[in-house]
Amino acid sequence: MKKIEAIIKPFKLEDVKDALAEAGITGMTVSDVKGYGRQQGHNELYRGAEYVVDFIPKVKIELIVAGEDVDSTVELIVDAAKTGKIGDGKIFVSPIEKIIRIRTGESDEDAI
Amino acid sequence: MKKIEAIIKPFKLEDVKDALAEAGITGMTVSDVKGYGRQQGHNELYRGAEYVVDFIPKVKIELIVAGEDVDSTVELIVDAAKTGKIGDGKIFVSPIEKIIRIRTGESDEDAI
Amino acid sequence: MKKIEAIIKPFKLEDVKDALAEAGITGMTVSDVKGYGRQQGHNELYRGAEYVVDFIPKVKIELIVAGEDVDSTVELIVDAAKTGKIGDGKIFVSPIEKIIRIRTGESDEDAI
Amino acid sequence: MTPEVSYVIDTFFAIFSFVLIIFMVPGFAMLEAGLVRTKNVTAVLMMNTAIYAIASMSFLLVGYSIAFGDFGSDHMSKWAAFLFQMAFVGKVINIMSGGVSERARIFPLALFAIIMSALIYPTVVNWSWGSDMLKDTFLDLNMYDLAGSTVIHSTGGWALLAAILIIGARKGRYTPTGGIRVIPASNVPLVTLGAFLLWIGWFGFNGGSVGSISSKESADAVALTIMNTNTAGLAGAITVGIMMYIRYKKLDITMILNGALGGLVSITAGPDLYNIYQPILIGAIGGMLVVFAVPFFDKLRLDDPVGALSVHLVNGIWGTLAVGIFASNPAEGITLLGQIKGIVVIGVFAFVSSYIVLFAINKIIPLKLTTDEQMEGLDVNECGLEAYPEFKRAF
Amino acid sequence: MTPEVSYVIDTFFAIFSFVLIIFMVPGFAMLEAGLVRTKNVTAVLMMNTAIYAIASMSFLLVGYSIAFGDFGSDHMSKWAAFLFQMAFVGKVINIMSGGVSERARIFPLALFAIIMSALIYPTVVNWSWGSDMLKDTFLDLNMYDLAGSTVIHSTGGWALLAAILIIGARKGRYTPTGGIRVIPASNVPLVTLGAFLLWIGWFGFNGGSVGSISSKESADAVALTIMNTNTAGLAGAITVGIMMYIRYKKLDITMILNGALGGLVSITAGPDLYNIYQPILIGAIGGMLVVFAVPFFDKLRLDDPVGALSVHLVNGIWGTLAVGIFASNPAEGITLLGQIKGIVVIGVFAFVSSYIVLFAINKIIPLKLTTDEQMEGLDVNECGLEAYPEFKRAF
Amino acid sequence: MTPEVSYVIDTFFAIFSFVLIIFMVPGFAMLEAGLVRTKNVTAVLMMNTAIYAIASMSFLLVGYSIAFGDFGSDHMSKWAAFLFQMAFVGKVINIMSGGVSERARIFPLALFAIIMSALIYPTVVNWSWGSDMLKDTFLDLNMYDLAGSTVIHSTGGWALLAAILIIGARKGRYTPTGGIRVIPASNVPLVTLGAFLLWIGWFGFNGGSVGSISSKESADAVALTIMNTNTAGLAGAITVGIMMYIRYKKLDITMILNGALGGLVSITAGPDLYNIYQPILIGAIGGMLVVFAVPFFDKLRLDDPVGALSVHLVNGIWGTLAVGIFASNPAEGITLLGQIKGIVVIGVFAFVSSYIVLFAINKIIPLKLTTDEQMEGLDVNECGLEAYPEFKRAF
Ligand SMILES: Nc1ncnc2c1ncn2[C@@H]1O[C@H](COP(=O)(O)OP(=O)(O)O)[C@@H](O)[C@H]1O
Ligand SMILES: Nc1ncnc2c1ncn2[C@@H]1O[C@H](COP(=O)(O)OP(=O)(O)O)[C@@H](O)[C@H]1O
Ligand SMILES: Nc1ncnc2c1ncn2[C@@H]1O[C@H](COP(=O)(O)OP(=O)(O)O)[C@@H](O)[C@H]1O
Repeated sequence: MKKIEAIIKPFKLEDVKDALAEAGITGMTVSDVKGYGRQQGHNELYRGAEYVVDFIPKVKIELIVAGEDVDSTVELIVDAAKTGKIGDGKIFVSPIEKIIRIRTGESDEDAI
Repeated sequence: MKKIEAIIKPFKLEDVKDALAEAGITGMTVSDVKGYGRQQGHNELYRGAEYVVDFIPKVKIELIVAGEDVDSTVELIVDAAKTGKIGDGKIFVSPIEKIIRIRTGESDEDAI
Repeated sequence: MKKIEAIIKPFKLEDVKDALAEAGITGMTVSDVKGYGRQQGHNELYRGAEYVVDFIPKVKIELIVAGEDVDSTVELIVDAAKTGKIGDGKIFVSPIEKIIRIRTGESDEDAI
Repeated sequence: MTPEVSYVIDTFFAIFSFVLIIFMVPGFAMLEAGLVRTKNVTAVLMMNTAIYAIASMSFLLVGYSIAFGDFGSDHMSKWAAFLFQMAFVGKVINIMSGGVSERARIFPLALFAIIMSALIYPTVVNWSWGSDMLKDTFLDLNMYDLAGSTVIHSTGGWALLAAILIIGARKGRYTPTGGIRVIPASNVPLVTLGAFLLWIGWFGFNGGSVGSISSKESADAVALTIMNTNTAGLAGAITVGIMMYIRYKKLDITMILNGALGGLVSITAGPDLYNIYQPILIGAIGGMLVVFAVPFFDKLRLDDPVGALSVHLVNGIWGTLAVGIFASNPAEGITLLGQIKGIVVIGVFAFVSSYIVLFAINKIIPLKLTTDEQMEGLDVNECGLEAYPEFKRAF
Repeated sequence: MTPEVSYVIDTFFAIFSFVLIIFMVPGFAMLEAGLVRTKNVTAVLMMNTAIYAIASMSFLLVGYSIAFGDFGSDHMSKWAAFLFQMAFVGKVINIMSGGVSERARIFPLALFAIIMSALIYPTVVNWSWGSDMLKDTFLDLNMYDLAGSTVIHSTGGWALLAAILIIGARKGRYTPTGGIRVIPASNVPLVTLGAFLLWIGWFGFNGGSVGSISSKESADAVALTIMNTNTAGLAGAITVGIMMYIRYKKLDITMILNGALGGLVSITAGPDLYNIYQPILIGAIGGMLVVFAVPFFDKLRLDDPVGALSVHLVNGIWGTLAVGIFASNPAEGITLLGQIKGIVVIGVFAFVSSYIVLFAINKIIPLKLTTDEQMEGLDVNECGLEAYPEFKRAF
Repeated sequence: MTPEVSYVIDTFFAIFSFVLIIFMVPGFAMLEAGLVRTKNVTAVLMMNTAIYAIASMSFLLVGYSIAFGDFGSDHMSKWAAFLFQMAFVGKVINIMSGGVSERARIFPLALFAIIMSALIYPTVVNWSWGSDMLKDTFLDLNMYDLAGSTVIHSTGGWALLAAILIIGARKGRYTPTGGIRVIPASNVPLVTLGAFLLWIGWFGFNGGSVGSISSKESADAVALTIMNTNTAGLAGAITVGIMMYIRYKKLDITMILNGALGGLVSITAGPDLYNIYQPILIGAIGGMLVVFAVPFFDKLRLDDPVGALSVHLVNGIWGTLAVGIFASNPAEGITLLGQIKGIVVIGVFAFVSSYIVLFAINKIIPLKLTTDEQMEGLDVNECGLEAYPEFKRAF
């Protein structure tokens, strides 16, 4: 079992969710984060002083999938989240050793 | 050392925290996330148009524990967080290779 | 490739970011979390009733680096984030198996 | 002054006072929206809007005639006289609805609002200020209550007490082990804005209740009334502030603003009767009463998220008594006994009639939301939309 | 009453009315700031501020003379007469700017505001209330429109229609497959506060439009006007509330408040002409029209984030017609036909002239922000600062 | 007009003006609550509430007698005269407290508020508008200052300057390397709401300062005063808007609103003396001064989160000079020299006396919060409760 973490542009969340749902993946956890990378932040102006806001709002999707689904899922996300412009984000894959569904106590593959 | 991530219902946070504290676990990091799963979101109504809010507010607890404490801790969380109704959430366990306490520089088991 | 997660005091974010940027690390993802640990929360007062707010605002920095950069990066963060007072936070290192840059499809070390 | 000039000026002044009172509509709405949790804010705003709409309309169609007989007035435009009286109605119900926030359904409360504004409140007004159907009975009241410490504030407070007894507390407010869970205000700027809009509205409320400004004497009475009203509010705020600071070294603004409102309620029965220093004492006691009453009602497990019992019921009673204590004037029929009689008769009537009506409504349409609905929040369940959908909630 | 007393009282009353109308400036600002997404809030506030500043200044320098000839007035201070008229101007433009929120650039809209307040609106006023340059032409209007159902609300509504046709919808509002994406209000307390400030302002708007309070008759007319204004608002709110509850069992407060505003617009043409019950019907129809018009304009892909077309254009027309239907009085020149003629003549002029001006401006400085700018939000792009920078946005 | 009619109308008008000024209480509160960081919002609201309560009470008990001798007035109710004067007091202190937001303790500031409202400000009023204890001394002032460009705004500004010198800047505002860290406003809708409530309050402030409306001439003077007041605000806003747009192509609304307020302060000394075009120039210069003064004070390391020095001190001086420049009238004793003398005498007195009092208070109870307390926020440390506890803070 693997955890896929995708940092994407906020307005792409809907597209990614739809793409995943279509592929039968119905579970995911989403949080809002701020990113710092090559994409430049914007300037703000306050009472005559300009300053840079470096951190750019991003959305992080966390998704646990069975080992064999990793590649296809990653591909799906890449396709749905890509705009081709800087700041599109990254996907990280890491190992998960155990999963439990709180409601039923089921574990591992059954709990995804 | 392992990381336990638990996605739970927000109003269960207090219970889970108390259960863990009672068991002597005093460190954890909490964030608010939104979940998408089997639990249905609710309908909202705006100016005569109804629409579905799919994402449901959840709370994520992150907890680093020594390897031997994983099972007991997971059990504690399951017990405290369970309502038996859909949407109770999941627990994921993953490996952690290194821990450092910033204040003291202590590392690994000492730093938990 | 490793993921470094650092839980730090919010007002140290700027310092840590600057230290990392100086060292040539230009990518990171930041989120706001709440921590529970040895540091005591503060009392609040409402309509004549006092109560404790246990959870303390913290910032989480997530940072993927190549394996060989882990130690130096961790050190950088520790230096920049330390105040020496309780509640300075923790750093966790965990393995990452795969990275993809959404914009280009590049993967692993190239995608950091 | 010619009658026409007087007619014009009094009409204008009644309109001015009416407008000030209407600022209390957003005043109450902001105060309560700020005091409840974010998940219940839209519902509170909706209830406030519904009250203004329903109560005013019911008063127009039915209530005014019950209270005063026909539309009519000699010394000002009858429409201005109506507007001024109409502005009061919603307040009575606001007091009640605020105190049952975060767990009561809007629809049955709206039904109660109709009956309150069409029947119960007009009856109280009829006895106290209106055509007086009790005249020549042993219940005939000669309580002095210029702007409604009893007629408005206690009446609303009694209705609230009935409602809390029937509806019960918010889920999770009192723990099974006897503890009290603190549920803090979600938006303090709104609370402050609301409190000051109420305060400003009070100038119209009390000032306008003098009934005329068109002679030297009545102009003085109006100005003195507004001055004393303000002074009592100041004294209430200061007293609570000092008490908080001594006790906790912290200044809880929500309590201090409640203290100001308590002071304002307590002066409302007789602001025109006092000299310019008595309101300091009356308002200070009003503030103190709030500080003691808030935890007292919590001890009784009477869950009142906005402190309306403490502000309106307790101080409504205190304010009416204060007239008997500080401004007793048997020659003009103002006695402590007369004040007490007024408090009791109206209290019994307001409480009993509200209780019966709410009890009946509750049988047909339950007033209280289920635990799950309360957990999810009233906004989504009652209104279908959240108050701050784009703002991340800190669990 | 001596002329001096009358002069003083009418001056005072005009100032009072002016001040109430100015409460509509924060009223519109809060209403619109609450209805748009957090990323566009500062821009909306900026636009509202700009409108008040620019429109009032243009009217002072140019517009007032076009509308009324010279500064002057016999029965009250000419400066008070000016202030009261000036207070109206911004409203016309507010109606327009609100409806193109979240995608229109501030600078070119401000240019339009200058022309609207210096030329277009003053011309409309000249024809309807002012020195009447159309007199003795076949276009001469004898529409009765006390406080501007047509002159203010429809005029603003027609300008908005022109603007929406030229600017188009917000990015993402209508999906390629024909769906409509719901974009909910970001701050419901602000919406509510704004709506009630507008409501209160309306008392000055309509009450002050009677033009004098300094006789028994005019005092009655003013009081009746304010009473009827209020009643129509109540009826609009109640009607929409009932419709929502029957249809969805949910009370969408943004729609209900729009219903109240619809009722207020619909009464504005003749609040002094009706008895105290007719406004209930007129306002109720006004509310209903809002409920049907909102989805109707969406079906036409006319994207109007605040519902201004439904509230102001539709009800401006309905309110003007209502005078012809309920208060036709040929002896005094009030006829349904005269009302229709007024609606059409002013409608054609307001729409065509606005369209031409906006079209020209759009050629020079594009009115619409790019997709990327809309995505990022107007605040950062137009104002350089966010409305709530410390509040975490829930994506 | 009979004296009684005049008495009644002037009483009514003073009450009307008083009420408008009281809208400045929530006005200042919302403006400042919007400008500071979320962690300091409750403290700012608390300070504003405390000021209103304390300053008004002190003025009632002590200050009014110092300023004017006895309670008393011939041409209107003495209580109305008192209310109107009382409404001013809080403003002076508001100006000061706003500028030291986010690092000053409430309790010692409240002590200062007592002395300011009981002694310092009443003395200034005594010299300028009141019973004039300086008469026949070489300090006797004959400055013309209708509504307090100097008496209110500069006085408050000088007190603020003293306070900033003693208290110092917010932690982290100026970096050791000489940089300036921008700390943006946390809630722009509140800033806007507050600014417009202030603007509206100004109509009562300046209009009411004419002192009477009960003759043709005074009615004209009142209306002209309000018109000119408004015009100067418009000009201030427009000027700053144009400057911002030319310089940055961005419209910083907080600066533009400060420009409007600067315009309003600058007209306050003589709105009744100008023709209807002069206020455009005076207000425009007022706005410009704000744009230059804000970075200027930052260069001097005088940390003023709300821009009060720029708005009130700088423009208070400018407005008082403007009377000497544009409306000099030696026959009536209005000269540029007289204006300058007033500015200097009152400036020296206000600054020195404030400095001494604040210095003494600071020795007993430190005015400044520790770095840790500032980091954590004043709300938790001073009031015990957060302003927006359920809203997630974006670090
Ligand atoms: N090394 C990293 N570790 C964690 N997050 C990163 C890292 N590099 C980039 N990110 C995240 O990815 C986002 C996009 O990266 P950026 O360099 O701006 O553009 P691109 O994805 O097009 O290369 C960043 O905003 C940040 O959230
Ligand atoms: N595959 C997954 N990856 C990540 N998070 C998941 C996954 N499946 C579920 N979740 C999280 O768990 C929550 C609960 O899941 P849900 O399917 O609604 O109910 P249940 O836990 O009862 O099966 C979701 O809201 C989501 O946050
Ligand atoms: N076992 C743990 N798992 C996850 N997060 C932890 C753990 N222990 C501490 N933390 C995080 O680190 C923060 C600081 O820890 P704390 O015990 O307060 O002080 P210190 O870091 O000085 O030991 C906590 O607020 C929490 O967010």
